[in-house]
Amino acid sequence: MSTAQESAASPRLRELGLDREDALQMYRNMLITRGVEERGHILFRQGKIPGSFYTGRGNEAAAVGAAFAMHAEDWGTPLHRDMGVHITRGIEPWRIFAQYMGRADGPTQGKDGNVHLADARLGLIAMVSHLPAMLPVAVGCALAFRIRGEQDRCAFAWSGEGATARGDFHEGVNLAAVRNLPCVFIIDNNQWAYSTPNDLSYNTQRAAERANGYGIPGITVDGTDVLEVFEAIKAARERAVSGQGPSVVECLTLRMEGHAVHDDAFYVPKEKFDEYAEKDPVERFRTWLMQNVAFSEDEDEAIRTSVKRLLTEALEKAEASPMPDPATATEGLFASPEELDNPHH
Amino acid sequence: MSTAQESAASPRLRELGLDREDALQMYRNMLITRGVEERGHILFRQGKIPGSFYTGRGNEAAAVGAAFAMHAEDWGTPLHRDMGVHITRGIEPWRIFAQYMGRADGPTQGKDGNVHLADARLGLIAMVSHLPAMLPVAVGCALAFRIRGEQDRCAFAWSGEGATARGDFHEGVNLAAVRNLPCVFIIDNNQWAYSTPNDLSYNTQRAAERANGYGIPGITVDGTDVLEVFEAIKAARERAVSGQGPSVVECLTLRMEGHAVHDDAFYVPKEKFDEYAEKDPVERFRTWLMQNVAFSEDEDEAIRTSVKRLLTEALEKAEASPMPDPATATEGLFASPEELDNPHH
Amino acid sequence: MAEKTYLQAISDGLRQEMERDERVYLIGEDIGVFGGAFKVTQGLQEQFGEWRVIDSPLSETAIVAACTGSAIVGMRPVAEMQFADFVSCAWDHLTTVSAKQRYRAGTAIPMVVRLPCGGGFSGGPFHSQMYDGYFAHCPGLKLALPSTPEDAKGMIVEAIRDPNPVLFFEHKHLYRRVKGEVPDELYSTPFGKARVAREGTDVTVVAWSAMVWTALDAAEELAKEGISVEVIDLRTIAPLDFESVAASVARTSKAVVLYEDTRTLGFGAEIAARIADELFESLDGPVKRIASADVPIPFSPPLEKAVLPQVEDVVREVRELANW
Amino acid sequence: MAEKTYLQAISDGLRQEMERDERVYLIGEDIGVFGGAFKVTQGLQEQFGEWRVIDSPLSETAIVAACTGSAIVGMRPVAEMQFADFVSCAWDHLTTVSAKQRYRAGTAIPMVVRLPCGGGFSGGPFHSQMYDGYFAHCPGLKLALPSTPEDAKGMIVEAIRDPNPVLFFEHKHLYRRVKGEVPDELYSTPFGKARVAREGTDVTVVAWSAMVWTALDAAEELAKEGISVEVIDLRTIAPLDFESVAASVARTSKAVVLYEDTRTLGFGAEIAARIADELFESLDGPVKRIASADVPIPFSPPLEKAVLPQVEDVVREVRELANW
Ligand SMILES: Cc1ncc(C[n+]2csc(CCOP(=O)(O)OP(=O)(O)O)c2C)c(N)n1
Ligand SMILES: Cc1ncc(C[n+]2csc(CCOP(=O)(O)OP(=O)(O)O)c2C)c(N)n1
Ligand SMILES: [Mg+2]
Ligand SMILES: [Mg+2]
Repeated sequence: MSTAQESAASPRLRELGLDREDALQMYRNMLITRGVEERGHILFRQGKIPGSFYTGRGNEAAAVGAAFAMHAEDWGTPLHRDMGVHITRGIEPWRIFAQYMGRADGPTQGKDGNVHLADARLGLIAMVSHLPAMLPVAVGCALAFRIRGEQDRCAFAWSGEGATARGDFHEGVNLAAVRNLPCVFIIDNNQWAYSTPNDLSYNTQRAAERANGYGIPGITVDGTDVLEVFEAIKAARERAVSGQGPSVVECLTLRMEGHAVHDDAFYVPKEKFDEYAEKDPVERFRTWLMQNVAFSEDEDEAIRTSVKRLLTEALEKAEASPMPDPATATEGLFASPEELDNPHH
Repeated sequence: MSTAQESAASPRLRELGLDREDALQMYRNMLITRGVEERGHILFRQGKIPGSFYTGRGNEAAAVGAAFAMHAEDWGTPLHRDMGVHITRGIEPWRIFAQYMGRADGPTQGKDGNVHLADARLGLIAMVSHLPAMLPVAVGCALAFRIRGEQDRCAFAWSGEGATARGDFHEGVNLAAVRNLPCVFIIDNNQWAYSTPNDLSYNTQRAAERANGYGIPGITVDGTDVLEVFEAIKAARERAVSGQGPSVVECLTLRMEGHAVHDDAFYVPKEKFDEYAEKDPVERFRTWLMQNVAFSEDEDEAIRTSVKRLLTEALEKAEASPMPDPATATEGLFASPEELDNPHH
Repeated sequence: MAEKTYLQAISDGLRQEMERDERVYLIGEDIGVFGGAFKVTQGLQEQFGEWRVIDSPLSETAIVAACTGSAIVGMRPVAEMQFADFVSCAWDHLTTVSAKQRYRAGTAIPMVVRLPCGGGFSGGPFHSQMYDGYFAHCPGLKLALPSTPEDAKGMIVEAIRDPNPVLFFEHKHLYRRVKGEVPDELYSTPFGKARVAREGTDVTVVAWSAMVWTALDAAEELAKEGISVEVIDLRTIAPLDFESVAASVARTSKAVVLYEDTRTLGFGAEIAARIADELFESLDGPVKRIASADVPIPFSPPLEKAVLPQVEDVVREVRELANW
Repeated sequence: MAEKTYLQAISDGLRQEMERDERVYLIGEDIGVFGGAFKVTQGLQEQFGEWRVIDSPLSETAIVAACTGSAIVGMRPVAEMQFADFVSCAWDHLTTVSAKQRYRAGTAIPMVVRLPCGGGFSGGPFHSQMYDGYFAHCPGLKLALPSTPEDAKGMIVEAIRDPNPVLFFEHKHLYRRVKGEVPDELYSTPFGKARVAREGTDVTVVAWSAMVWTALDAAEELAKEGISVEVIDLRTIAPLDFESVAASVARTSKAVVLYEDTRTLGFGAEIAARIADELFESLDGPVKRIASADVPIPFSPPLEKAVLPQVEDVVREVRELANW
């Protein structure tokens, strides 16, 4: 990368504290995220994925942008549209494929499926189905940081806009607010909760206005713009770790597919899809990179090729992973004391 | 009552759609409310009340004022500080004493104690301990009114300010808001939740600001002023039944005793008590009546005497009620079909 | 009479009862426009409008509490949990308010919560639970768990008409797999009466919901070996028709309780304990239980199969007991 | 060694373990300034500060979920529910997240939820429940229910050190009524080992928590009639020391399970079912259960007494079984 390119990157990126390398990394993570889910879809159609299958198509920028603003020691609880968070934190894609297919080498060793996974070594906690049950768990992480007086550590909790209607959201955000905990609440607002439109989920103009009930800031950003997301989450993190308390950041996107594979999203107006197809997060960022940091077609091709290779190899490796031994079905219910002897414990 | 007195009543009362008789009725209900709880206290000290004992001292105006704004066909879910609601809706005090003492003639026939009671014929639903579990139940009443297209029927839900931190509050208010249901949410803000001060319960200036998260109005009134409460709740009801949706009314008071008999409220600053002793709801309204509707000492004396007699007779009647037959302990778990053949079903 | 799926039978029951009684309404997530995650309520919003088939926010407590409140003021609510597993989010309300209100305060609460339950299709730990054991422990609730289309229709209607909170467990595995003759007209099937799903003389197998089919398949196998199995389908576990269980065990002297819920304190534990007490003198062998292993239901097929009771498990256990 | 109440023993255990391990913190409603509704945590906020003894909002789910999260990042949280009954508001979190996380995702969650439980003092339907049966059905949770001050201290410490979610049931009726010698030093009492609370030869009574005392009182009565009762105190019901139960029943041939929870599917159902299966050949009489009636716990004393198991109920049932 030439210094000419470097400096071409500067104005916006420098303002964000990012360099060109970072921006390309974001782009790459978005590509991997989309690629993992696209391959997952193919695997599902091939009958290789048991149960159902969900993706976060359209949410790549929101997930990657937010995760990019996390620090290494931070913790987070991403949900089912947030594959980009796992990717950005560094999970190996082959383990995701293994998880999808219920293989022994998936992070849950076949015990759970889909994106109900996480690598705790990367500071992520595996989601449960019940929404948004993991949000107050993230608040618990923040509480631990506060009790221990850790000054530069923050917890990140994700919730869909629909799930903000649940009691768990309320109790978690309220506790964080009254205790001023270092926490960032990210609302993935993809405008539908399964088939439920926003006006049946909340009664404010913006989902972020939920924050008003807790006396904390709530802002809304364009979730298809990875840099805008990054900027907002970074600011929210700074706020949180400087002792000013939690806040809500709503990332507005559109769920570009059905709720899951069996759903054709007939209830979403076609024009909506058209509108958001124009704003495809990956395409959008690619264009931005070309216009702003002299990103070339060749560079793009190189990244895409490397991502493709990564995923192809990941798939091969995952398919080589065996199905779990039935004997393990009844193992692992309880932890043993030694398990607590790890870095974070 | 002379016509001179009548017209003396006019300005403020007429504005509220009340006449002098109504005002005296409110006053009487506040006296009965306080009297019931004071006698209860004595009964407790006499060892006649099993378990624990709670009162709503300081909340008489808030409870009576709100209940006075309810229409006959309305439904409500008052809580443990809201004895005034039961009194205003017309429960016979002797049945409350019977309940306190676990007698067979209490509304729950000894199955439950304290103010965990209600007479459904008066449009009230008996509270459970879990707070504020009854709030979304009231929303269910409002939903029924809406489904049936009943145009002038409203549901009233009460919650302490502390209990607004619970998920049930959030889910209930949110559902009412998105469906624009005829519902009024009353927050009894008595500044403590057991020993927990307001800044550990919510993070806004006023508890009523919780409403902001649901896109509905939230106002705060002086809960020691029965007319101010009445006015606010009446307006909220009108709003609700005219299809403009639910709203929150916060009644600011002070819990003038401990959380329950065993609690001396050492954690409440003495000055707070002094400040609110000055604003005692009963005294305040008595003074107001004297200054505004020519309420005389004689009239006051007459009312007080009649209330005293009512309560003395009530106590006698309650004490004459037998303890429940142990055989009834295992009865009444399930309803029979005939029970549904009553007016509201 | 026509052949219907279990799913269609429930759907028909709901529709016909809604036509008969305008107090009946449905509420749940995605049950209106979408027709429900399993399409049980498909077409009902079109027929009855958006105030009788209500798409709710993602709020299980509000959904169920709204049922309680509206039932008290005269409606006949039927809630759908998108999966039975999510009823945990309304656990407090159901056990604290709905279940106890009649006993405490004398208030009847005629409401139904529909619970698409059960495993066997890689739903994983949160889309596979039965959830019957948890609620069967709570006094004040009725639990209906039909195994056939005919019962499914009659029991959903009975559930709606019952003046108490009823949890209606619809087994997802039966929805489209089980078909049977279902009367066209509206009818209701009384609670608390078990059904002899197959007559037999050597061993009694007590089951309900999808496990009735597992028991029947096992009985078929065992018949080939000359072992005659009686299969009792409880249909409701609260109320429980223990008389029918007792009558059968008194004849066979041997009992197996088969249930899909986890072994420890699944409802089969209660039945086994009652048999052990009340039929002690009749028993010619230990009371056996076959159930899911005491772990969450895993996702991956070989693991899930190892956890859920299989036909071969029943064959093995019954054979062993028959030879006791 | 000094004589302590059950309550004091728990309080001491908490304090000493907090002194030893700074990762331990407490969270709950009114546990700090007020010292807890029962004063178990009195003085602890003064000693450890407001970030290790945290007064939470009225939010059971947030309290328990905060424990889960903080445990994952290295803390050793101990939550207090003001009454066990209110854990219903955290039911979903405990059973959905805390209990299943290790199995699903391999994440250890060392946390404790303290549950002041049980009836007998007119607490009414919402301040009297045991709540052990509901949770014993959920794989992934440990349930400790000490009956003596010595166990109460050792087991609260063990609960904190256990790398799993532990529900610690403190019987309110024992708090101030039961006194006993309690070692001054810090110690922990291992889970999963039952205790013979009284030796006997004719009938085994299996109990835990406050019912151990009811059983002992009954045994005393029965001894006068020449009936020798062995009382087993399970101490933890998950893990369950069934070996000790089996060993005793193998000797006495007769078993009664005594529990305060409601009869249907209280944990006694599981024990009775296991005895009926695994000890079938040893039994000389039916397995009997004595438990609360299947209703909410009523408020009024005569009603409450009729519902909760009384010493005379145990005497009557054991006598009948002894004469079987
Ligand atoms: C408590 C709970 N109830 C129901 C469901 C079933 N469900 C899964 S995703 C979903 C919609 C969630 O909407 P939203 O929060 O907006 O997230 P999105 O899927 O749109 O990203 C529902 C209802 C669930 N997972 N959890
Ligand atoms: C879910 C739940 N948790 C705990 C309690 C115990 N409790 C009873 S009253 C109370 C404080 C309630 O405070 P608030 O809502 O402000 O009402 P107030 O008593 O002050 O009127 C608590 C914690 C309860 N009743 N319900
Ligand atoms: Mg959404
Ligand atoms: Mg308060």
